[in-house]
Amino acid sequence: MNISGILVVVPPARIEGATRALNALPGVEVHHTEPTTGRIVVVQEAETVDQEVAALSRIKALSGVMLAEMVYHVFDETPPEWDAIPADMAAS
Amino acid sequence: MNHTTTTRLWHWRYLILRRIVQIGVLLLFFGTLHWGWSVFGLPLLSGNLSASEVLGQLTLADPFATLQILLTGHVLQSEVLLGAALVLGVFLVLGGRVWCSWVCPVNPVTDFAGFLHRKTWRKNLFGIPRHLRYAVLALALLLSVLIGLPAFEWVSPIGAMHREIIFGLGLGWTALLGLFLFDWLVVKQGWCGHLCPLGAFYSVVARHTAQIRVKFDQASCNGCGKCQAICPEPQVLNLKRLARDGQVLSGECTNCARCIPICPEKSLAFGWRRNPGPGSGPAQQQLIMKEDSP
Amino acid sequence: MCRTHPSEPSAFITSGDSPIMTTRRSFIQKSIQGAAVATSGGMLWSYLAIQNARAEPSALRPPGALPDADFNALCIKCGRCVVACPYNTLTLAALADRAPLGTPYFEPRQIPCYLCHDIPCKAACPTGALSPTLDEVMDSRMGLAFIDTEHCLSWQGLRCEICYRVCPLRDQAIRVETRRRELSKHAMLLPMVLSEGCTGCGICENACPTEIAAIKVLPAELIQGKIGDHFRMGWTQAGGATSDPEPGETWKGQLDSAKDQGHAPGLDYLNAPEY
Amino acid sequence: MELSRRNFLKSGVAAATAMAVGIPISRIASVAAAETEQDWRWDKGVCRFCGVGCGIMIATQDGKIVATKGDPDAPVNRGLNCVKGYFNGKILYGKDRLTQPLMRMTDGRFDKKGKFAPVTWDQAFDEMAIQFKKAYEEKGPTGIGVIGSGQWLIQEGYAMTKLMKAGFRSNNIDPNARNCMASAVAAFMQVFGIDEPPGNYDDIEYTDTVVAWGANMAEAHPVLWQRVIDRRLGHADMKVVNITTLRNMTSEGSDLEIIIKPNTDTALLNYLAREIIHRDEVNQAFVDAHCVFCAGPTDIGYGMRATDKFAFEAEKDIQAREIEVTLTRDEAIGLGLDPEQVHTIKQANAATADRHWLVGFEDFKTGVEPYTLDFVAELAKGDAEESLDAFKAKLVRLADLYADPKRKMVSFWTMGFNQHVRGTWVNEQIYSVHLLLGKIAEPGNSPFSLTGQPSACGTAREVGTFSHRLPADMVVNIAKHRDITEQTWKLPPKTLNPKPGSHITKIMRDLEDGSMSWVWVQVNNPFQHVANANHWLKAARENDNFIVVSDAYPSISAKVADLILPVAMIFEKWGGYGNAERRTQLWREQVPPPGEARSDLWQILEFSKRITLAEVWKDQAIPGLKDEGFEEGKLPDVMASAQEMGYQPEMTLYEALFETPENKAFAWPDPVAKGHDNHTVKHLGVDWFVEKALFEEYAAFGRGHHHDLAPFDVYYQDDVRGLRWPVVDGKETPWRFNAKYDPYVKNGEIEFYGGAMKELVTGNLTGPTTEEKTKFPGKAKIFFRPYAAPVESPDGNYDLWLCTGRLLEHWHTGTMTRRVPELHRAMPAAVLDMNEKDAEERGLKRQDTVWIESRRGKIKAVIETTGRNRPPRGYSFMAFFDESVFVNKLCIDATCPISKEEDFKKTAIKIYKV
Repeated sequence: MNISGILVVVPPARIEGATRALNALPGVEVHHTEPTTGRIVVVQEAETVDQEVAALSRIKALSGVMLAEMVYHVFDETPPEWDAIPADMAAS
Repeated sequence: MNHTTTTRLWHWRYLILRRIVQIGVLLLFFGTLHWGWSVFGLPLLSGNLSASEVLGQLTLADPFATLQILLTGHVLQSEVLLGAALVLGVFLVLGGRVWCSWVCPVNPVTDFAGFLHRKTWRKNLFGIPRHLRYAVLALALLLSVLIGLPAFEWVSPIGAMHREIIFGLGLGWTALLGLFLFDWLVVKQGWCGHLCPLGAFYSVVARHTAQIRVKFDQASCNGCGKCQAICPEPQVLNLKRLARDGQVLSGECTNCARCIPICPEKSLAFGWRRNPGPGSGPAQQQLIMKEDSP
Repeated sequence: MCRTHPSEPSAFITSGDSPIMTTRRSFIQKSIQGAAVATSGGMLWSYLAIQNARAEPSALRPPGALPDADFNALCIKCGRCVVACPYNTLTLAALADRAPLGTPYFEPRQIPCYLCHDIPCKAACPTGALSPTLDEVMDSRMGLAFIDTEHCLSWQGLRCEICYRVCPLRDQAIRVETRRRELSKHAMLLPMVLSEGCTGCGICENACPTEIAAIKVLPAELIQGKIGDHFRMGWTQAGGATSDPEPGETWKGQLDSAKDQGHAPGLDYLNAPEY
Repeated sequence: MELSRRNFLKSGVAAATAMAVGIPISRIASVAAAETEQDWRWDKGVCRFCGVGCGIMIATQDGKIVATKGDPDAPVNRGLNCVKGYFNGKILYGKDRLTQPLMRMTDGRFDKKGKFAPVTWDQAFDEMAIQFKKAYEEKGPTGIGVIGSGQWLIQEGYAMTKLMKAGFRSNNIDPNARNCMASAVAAFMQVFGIDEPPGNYDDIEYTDTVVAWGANMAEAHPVLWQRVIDRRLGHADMKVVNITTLRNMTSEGSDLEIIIKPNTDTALLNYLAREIIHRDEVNQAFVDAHCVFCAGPTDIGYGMRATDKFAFEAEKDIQAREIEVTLTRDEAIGLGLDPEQVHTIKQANAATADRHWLVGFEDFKTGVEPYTLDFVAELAKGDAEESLDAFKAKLVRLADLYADPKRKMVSFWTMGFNQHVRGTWVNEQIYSVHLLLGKIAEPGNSPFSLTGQPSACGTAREVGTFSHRLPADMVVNIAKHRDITEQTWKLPPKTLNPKPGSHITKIMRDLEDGSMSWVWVQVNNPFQHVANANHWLKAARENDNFIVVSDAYPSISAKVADLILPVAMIFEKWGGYGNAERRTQLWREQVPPPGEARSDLWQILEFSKRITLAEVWKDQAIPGLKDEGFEEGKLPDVMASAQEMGYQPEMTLYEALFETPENKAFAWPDPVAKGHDNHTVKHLGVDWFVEKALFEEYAAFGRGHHHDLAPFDVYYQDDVRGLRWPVVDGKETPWRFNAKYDPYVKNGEIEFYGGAMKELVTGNLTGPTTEEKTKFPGKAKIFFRPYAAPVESPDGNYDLWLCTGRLLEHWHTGTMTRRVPELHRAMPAAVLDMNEKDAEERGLKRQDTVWIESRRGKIKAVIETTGRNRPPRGYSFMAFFDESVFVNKLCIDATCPISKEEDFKKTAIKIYKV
């Protein structure tokens, strides 16, 4: 499991829409927004590195996104044990 | 002089009475606000000297302030106009500047400053004409029209002082201290006798109507000048005119009655106004205007 | 002036005929000097009065107070409104207070206006500075609340909205808008002021739990904006397009004067030699 | 711990990212701020207030709390708080904090009529013991009582339960939670055979529909309400319904607001059940596999005293209804009786109200048949200004939502259901609706009782601090449960008293009639919150009794006490809470208590040192005790068997119950403390970790029995933000009864495995017809319960409804939140919210001060017609936090006869100008 931290920059006026759009992407979580500068900190989960790169391109392709850069990255090896919990709950 | 207490009290009777009236008026306002004084459940006297309400029924208002407001071009409610007229009427009859020496809360302060001046200083830093107050009065009215604010009410140390006393202390005492120092160290009776447009207003409006006046008995007068020395408006005690009119006719006399007990010959006393003969009016007016300038 | 010493009877004034205006020249001189003194004195006086009147535009007046210019002219500073207020909300301004000397005002963070239905302050006003035509206290406009969204707890996502719940005109003066927080599965409940309904009573400012109130009340003109008359929001006002006003006065005036002088706007620039 | 670990990892990634580009976020901010706040110590804790159980972080410096924040990693609140929670740190520092024991004294000696004066702890405990022994010798175990709390820490509630039940052999211990969610408890037990909700808060994110029944969630569960609103904003099909007796803040966020008359919720739920049946939407497979049908007696009274000996003159007419009731027309229709006839019913089953028996589905159908739309709409419409047609349309809409098989349903309820003279019934009815539809025990389908207090579930219910309960859902009147408990506690057989004790209202009544004369109150303010307090205040002050109140601030209860013991507050001691979704959260002692204040636990243990086994484990008279194996009215002397077990008569209860070898094995200091102090241990002068030992001892009851807790230390791990019990093999249980999530489900996908009351006789709606008992393990019960009118309704004299409750700014009786100046300023006084037209009719305007009078007394208060609650005509509401208004003393002390929970929602009052 790859977890990456991505900095996304959008025009400040569009930050709300962008946040919504980002949250709608699978495996993507917005952790912080800075309404004055339009900077958004996003955490993304992906199974493989390829998926991770593809996901980053998807973010870049979102309307209004001026910049999307991977800033931080970890590889989490622990397999998920709690299959009983629905996947979307884990994001709670 | 007899030094028994009674005679001393008798000597100061008018001063004591004036202070009682001055403090009493303030006390009525203060008591109504802070201690809930009332009669039959009706607040005794609420407001202050600018406008007030007696027993929750009768509105009283300062006629000069009312006049200024009217000159700003604003229509006033009839209630306040009636109140102002009532106050004006009373002072027209009693003698306009009775307000100054018997009611105005600034008076004790300037009196005290005058007393200190007499005892310690005696010198004015510069002279200003006594009729400057008429110019100030005219200016107050003119400015009310021009700037759309009741001009004197917005700077009046009198208003500041009684508001301060009634509603609690703020920085208003600084204005009063200024007046006090001015009167004591700069110009004797500088405020009340030279500048105050409210006093000037009462002088002008009541000069022909005041019914209580100081009467003069020329026969007993020995010309010692003590009355003039004590008088805050000494020009009103012009001996020549006193002799002619037999009374103080000038509107500038405040009926403070300081001259009465001090006269060794008892030549001065309160009495009803007797109108002087025809022809004397214009002359007298002219005299007042020319009076006693440096 | 009292130039004499009382112990000198000889100095007793015996004549009122002291000749001041001895010559014509001196008379003119005196008149000009007098006029100068009156003018400068008058200007200083006006300056002080007007300065005082404008010094604290942030002061909140009692319910029904007329617009500033009229209120300042009519208020006789008698303090009867102050006496009439059952909650001790109103104070008469002393020197250096937040309002012009002697006029009534209130600071809602201390004590707000509780909007008495019989408006006793207004009833006590003798001069009409507090409008006698104000019948319904909820129609008064003492000021307008505004929210410092950077320091409002609700705008940070906390559940507060105290201002909303204490508002006597809830949903007319303050409403709550819900928005997703995005950072978690919690919505934000955001208080917003509705200027149309806000009386400016300041109960919200008084109740705000932050260290310094994040909702404050000020006179509306200090904080309220205005959209130009030339534009109508088509989606909010039916038939807005047809109610557009005449072209602005400035524009019209310019046209007229240009015709008069045979001079079209812009000619100065167009005919200027420099490029 | 994978879930939490992953989240933690993600937060770390976010933080690192933010740090790399210079954005301050919560975690980064704390690192950056550490420069200036380097001496601050941050640690996790739990909000002191409601049952939502928000996580908070607490910063301390030099023994003071300097800051708090919502815990960004807490799944409940994700860093958010309500405005009460925002002020958690300030509640400790009120100016009038009690810091030394105070006793009523005259001339240096205790005197009931004396004035409070400071005493030492020894003086306090000595007098307390003298008075205890006096009452105990004279009246036995039933002559003493303890009023506890749903705000007790788990260990405190446990220690007091053990001291009372095992030590004093008295069951007169009851928490204020009795008046909070006892009706929910009774219904959980009767329906599922096990306490607490099957679902959890995450249901909000999975459901399509939230129906709030008598729950002003927007104010009483503020942060949870944010999740409801968020779901509504993000899920187009989401519908929120507010079923209420007045327009409140929850209406603001609702799609449908249904204003009903008090008590007609019982009729409304029967209408829903009838609709489900008539629309053929019963989930037959589910019902057949997992449910049985039940009915019970209807002549159960109203939980009032059967005598009017102590009633005020004005109370007597209502009091008489405890004996005999003439049914209203609507009640007759609801029972399927002829409404034209007069039905006068003796309340024969008042003492056996919880009796029930099996019936058939056809009986159930017959029972709900009279609840037609026409009947229920006419009966239930609460707003006179609403048209009947509009109201009917709303009811149909509600039925549409419930009956739609594709729609997931969450029903939330709080005090509107629980504080109800038929509270248990109405709780059971909502389960009936969910069970008929099979909408239960899976994500998004959940009937969920929202608790009011931070540890109503964790302490009051799980620990079993009620007058009839033992830990882990066991009860005193079942021999097997007593055996298990006696074995766990290493007690001689028959030490435990099999007769349920006095519930909180009964403790008050016992004080009044003199049958109880020693009461200890902890962590609550009963004299302000209970109904009809004029009786109890007088009893406390004028009868010969001794009342001890442990409190942090001078409350009304402290004022009526004889001895006040100053207590350490939440963050001044080690402890734990369990919130409404079964989440246990523990915290460390953050700061020392002020002055001589000490934890409630220390007080319990210190007092137990003053009583010896010989004084308690001897013959005891228990009036009315009748149980197999017991002599009538008597508890046996167990000292002989105790001595065989190694106990000595002169041993103190402290030694016998608390300082056991097992407990002493938990050494203090413990690495889990990470440098935090423990004043309880310090002042006891021991070297064992009291809180950990008691927690583990208590946890042993639940482990393996549906109530498993994780080991003590696990809750203190950095990556744990509370765990939802049962925690089995290191895993939480998010949904109970569902094999996918619940390891206790052994048979099939759904199993209602709770074991209580799963063997019943069979009958019809009027009563049992057989004597033979049928077992139905693993099944839940669908009850038929008829509509019942309130015990007291407005009439010509008392012409207005009064409902009392809570609001967002203040917590319960305000002893803590009113000490926070900001909260006090925000809501300084309780006002009576009423309808503007009702006010006008009485010649009143908003802000007028009025007398509010009920049959039980009168109070003075200000009315408000434009307040946060907008009652319909004839209805009024007031919050009970305000001691200076003291509204609950007007309320009737009628209770649900099954749950014994008081009904604060339906009192008749009149108001008039002062």
